[in-house]
Amino acid sequence: MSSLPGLFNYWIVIMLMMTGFYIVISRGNLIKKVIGLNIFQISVFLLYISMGKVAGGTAPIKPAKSFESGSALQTFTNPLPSVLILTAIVVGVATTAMALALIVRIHEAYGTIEEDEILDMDQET
Amino acid sequence: MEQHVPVLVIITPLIAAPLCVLIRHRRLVFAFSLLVCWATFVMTALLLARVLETGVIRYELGGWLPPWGIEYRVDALSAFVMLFVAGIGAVVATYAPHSITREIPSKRHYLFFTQYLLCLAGLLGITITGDLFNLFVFLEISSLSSYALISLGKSRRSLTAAFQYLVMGTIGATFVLIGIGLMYMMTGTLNMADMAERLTGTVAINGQLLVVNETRTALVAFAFLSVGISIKMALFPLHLWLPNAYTFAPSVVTAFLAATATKVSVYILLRFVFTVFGSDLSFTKLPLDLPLMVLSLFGILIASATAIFQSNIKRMLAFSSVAQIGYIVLGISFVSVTGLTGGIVHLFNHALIKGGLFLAMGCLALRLGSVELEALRGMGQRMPLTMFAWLLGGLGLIGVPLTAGFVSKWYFISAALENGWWPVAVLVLVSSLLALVYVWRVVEVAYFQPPLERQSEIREAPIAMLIPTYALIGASILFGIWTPLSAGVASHAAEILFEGMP
Amino acid sequence: MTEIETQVIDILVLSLLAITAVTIVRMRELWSAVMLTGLFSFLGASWMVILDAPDVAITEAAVGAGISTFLMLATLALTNREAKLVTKRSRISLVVVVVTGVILVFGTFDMPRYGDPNAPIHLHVAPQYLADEVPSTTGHHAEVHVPNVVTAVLASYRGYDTLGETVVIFTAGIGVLMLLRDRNPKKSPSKADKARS
Amino acid sequence: MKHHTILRIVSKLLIPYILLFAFYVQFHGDYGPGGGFQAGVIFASGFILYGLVFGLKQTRRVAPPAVIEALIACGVLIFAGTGVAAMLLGGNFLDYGLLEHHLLEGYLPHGQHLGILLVELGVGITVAAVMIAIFYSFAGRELKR
Repeated sequence: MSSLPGLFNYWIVIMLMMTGFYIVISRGNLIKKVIGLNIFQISVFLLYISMGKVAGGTAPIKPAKSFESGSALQTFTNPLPSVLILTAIVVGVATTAMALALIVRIHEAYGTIEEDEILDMDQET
Repeated sequence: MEQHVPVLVIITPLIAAPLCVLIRHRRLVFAFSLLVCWATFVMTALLLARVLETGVIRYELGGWLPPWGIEYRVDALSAFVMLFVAGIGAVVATYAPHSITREIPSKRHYLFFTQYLLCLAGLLGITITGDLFNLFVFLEISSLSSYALISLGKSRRSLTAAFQYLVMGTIGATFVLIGIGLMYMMTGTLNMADMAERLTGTVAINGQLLVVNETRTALVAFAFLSVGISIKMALFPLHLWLPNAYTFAPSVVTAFLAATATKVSVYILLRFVFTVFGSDLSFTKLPLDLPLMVLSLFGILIASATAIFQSNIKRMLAFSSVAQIGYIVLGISFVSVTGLTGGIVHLFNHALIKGGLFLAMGCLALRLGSVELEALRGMGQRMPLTMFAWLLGGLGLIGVPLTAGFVSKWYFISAALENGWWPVAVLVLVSSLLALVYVWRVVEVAYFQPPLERQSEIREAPIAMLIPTYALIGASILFGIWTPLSAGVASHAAEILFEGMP
Repeated sequence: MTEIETQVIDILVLSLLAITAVTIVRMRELWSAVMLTGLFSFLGASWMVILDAPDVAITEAAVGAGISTFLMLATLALTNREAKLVTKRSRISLVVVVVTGVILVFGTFDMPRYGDPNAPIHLHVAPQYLADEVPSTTGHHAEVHVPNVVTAVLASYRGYDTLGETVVIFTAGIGVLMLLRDRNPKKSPSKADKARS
Repeated sequence: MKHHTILRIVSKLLIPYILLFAFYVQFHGDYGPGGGFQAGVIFASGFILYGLVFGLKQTRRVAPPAVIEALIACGVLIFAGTGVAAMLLGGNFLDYGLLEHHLLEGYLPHGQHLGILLVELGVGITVAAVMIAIFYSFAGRELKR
């Protein structure tokens, strides 16, 4: 079990993910839910990025010379998780923007952004 | 150009969407979108014909070989799903103008068609791709556009419905993202075929040699993917977003999403369970069939029973949709070719039936301004063509012989009896009775009660809306009688899925 | 940096992240909660720098600490600044979250260890990206010749995903315009809301 | 914030550099961290700063919403168009290797480099335009209240 410290990072990241998830499902304020989604997603991004790390590696930007010599002596961090997460970040902010636009409209229509108050108003009508 | 058809199917609506923003003019945008939708449909038909003839078609995007690049991979199942998604997309687009003129401010019509095309492109993109992360990206395209489309509903509750769906959908998508990440971590690849291969191989973790699909990480990945997709496809009890979304969205949007979006999510589940993980792992090593069966049976019975007590007919049909998803999943859980054929053919049949029913609801909403049961009184006389279409669709939901619904139920009951599970067969019959009850409530009000005073001026819906409605309802009757294209292709697809990677 | 130093920084940043996240859970004042979310994102971005992913770090900082925070503050300005304390569902939520978390932790035990150069993801697919030797349909090994491998993968090898990403942004942009650009049609609660749930 | 002279002068000085930096990030993505998305965000933030200091009306005059809306679409079209161009030249969709040409010899790159340049430009334009459009939408909401 000497290798368990190698998992410590993942555990913290999981705890972060679950904190975000908890905010989403337990809080009734719509903005709070969006905050929760953001934290949940950022933590998933951290999971991806931390799996791409290579001990002793550097960012995958090659010095111009390496093209001529054709040798790859340096160890590089895996570029693929970075690429995936770049895309996922964009998807995340797109979702946030949509969610916030909806919240603005909900507030205009209901005068509140608390889930339970909105539910009550829907029951009344 | 013929070798490019797989990518053209996706990029035609994808490029058309920004063009709609540039065109802006309401009528031109409509004409253009219509052309694009039908062209897409023709291309999917070509694809299906070619797949049935020659087998799997691949297309490497950017010219990079998989697993380094992204590949498109079309087999019988994906071509079949794409065919009906694009077909319904085209029919609903044809139907749209009258309905949205009534329900959506005209300044937003071109934006509506932009989102509609994006949603179509997203759904088709999910179905055709052979790459897991690409699937996630297109899932998000279709999701974001459906949130926007739902929020266009007339009532303010469409906004909260869209928000609720957004939160649930994003949780689902994030679960899928976690699942994909863990799978990638264990295999180093994102290509489905490559991953399926590497899952059965071994991997050296921390000095130990492990079989990948026996690792705890792979199992957890499988669990997260299943839960994430179950939210997206509204599998009971994760269906809570669906009734509001379908009830308060504009009629056109409800018809399109009800017929296609959840079906494509089921397709994703099939891809993961059968193609990536393999039926052996999913059902032999993991008892996935049992929870799926229990959840689907509960879903069918509870959702059907709830549907009976709804006074809003769109909501009633929405609960019926949750029940139908249950049937489809039940088909999968039989773990037999017959059951899976039933599941796949019901994807198709239910898409036609429910699409047609919601289009008929759109006709009613156009003339009545309401979709309450009460408002439907006497509509059997006032709007005979619309109500007759509704009646035929309703019969399909019950599963009366000579309708497409009967074909699906036939497969479910045969599969249940094949496995010797006669109680399941009985439950399927009982649930049909529940469907009979909720369909009958509408029929009774529409045909056997006199029209309300204030509705004496109501006329039949315009012919431009009735034709698309009857196209879908007619198709659902046609495929109740003539089944080579539906059940034939479905059983072919089911056999391929059980063989593993094509 | 030596191994030990890196580990210390790792633990430091991770603890800060955890503290920030837990603080946000308890916070009712939305303005500060939004600010802390920005901080969370910024701390995440710093950890990404340590993890040798500068591209992602820049983007996360720009998006999380920049755009998202800005948008949320704009929304707060248009709505409320204080959240109600709702506790009725917190127990069920806690159970769901703990179960999910435990399942995930269970999944970590067969994971390759952090930083392990022999993890599957470093041995399959990625090496060809780094060596600029990705096979193409034309048979020969086409070369992209771009020093930043992340850019090469993003824009060329997986360029189609990036097209999808652009379309996602496009979709959200059109969606926001649809929701907020024009004056609303009156969404009356009285007329269309007769439906009971 | 419209009446703070110092703020106005500082922003006036700052904004050109922000926009310039956006261009640097846009076209230098091949060599260092950065690319279309980041550049688009930076470019938009320059504009948003302008909007915050000089007011929405003034900003709308500089970048009319209709133009921004068209640009949102144009970015996607540039990206997809690059892919279609490769297809017309006989390759697969987005196969930049085929983008050979004889224009501006020595200035405009070829093949993969040209493809990456074009698609990053498409991403940058759409991202910047969407961010500005979102800013207009939210800020415009405030005005109407």
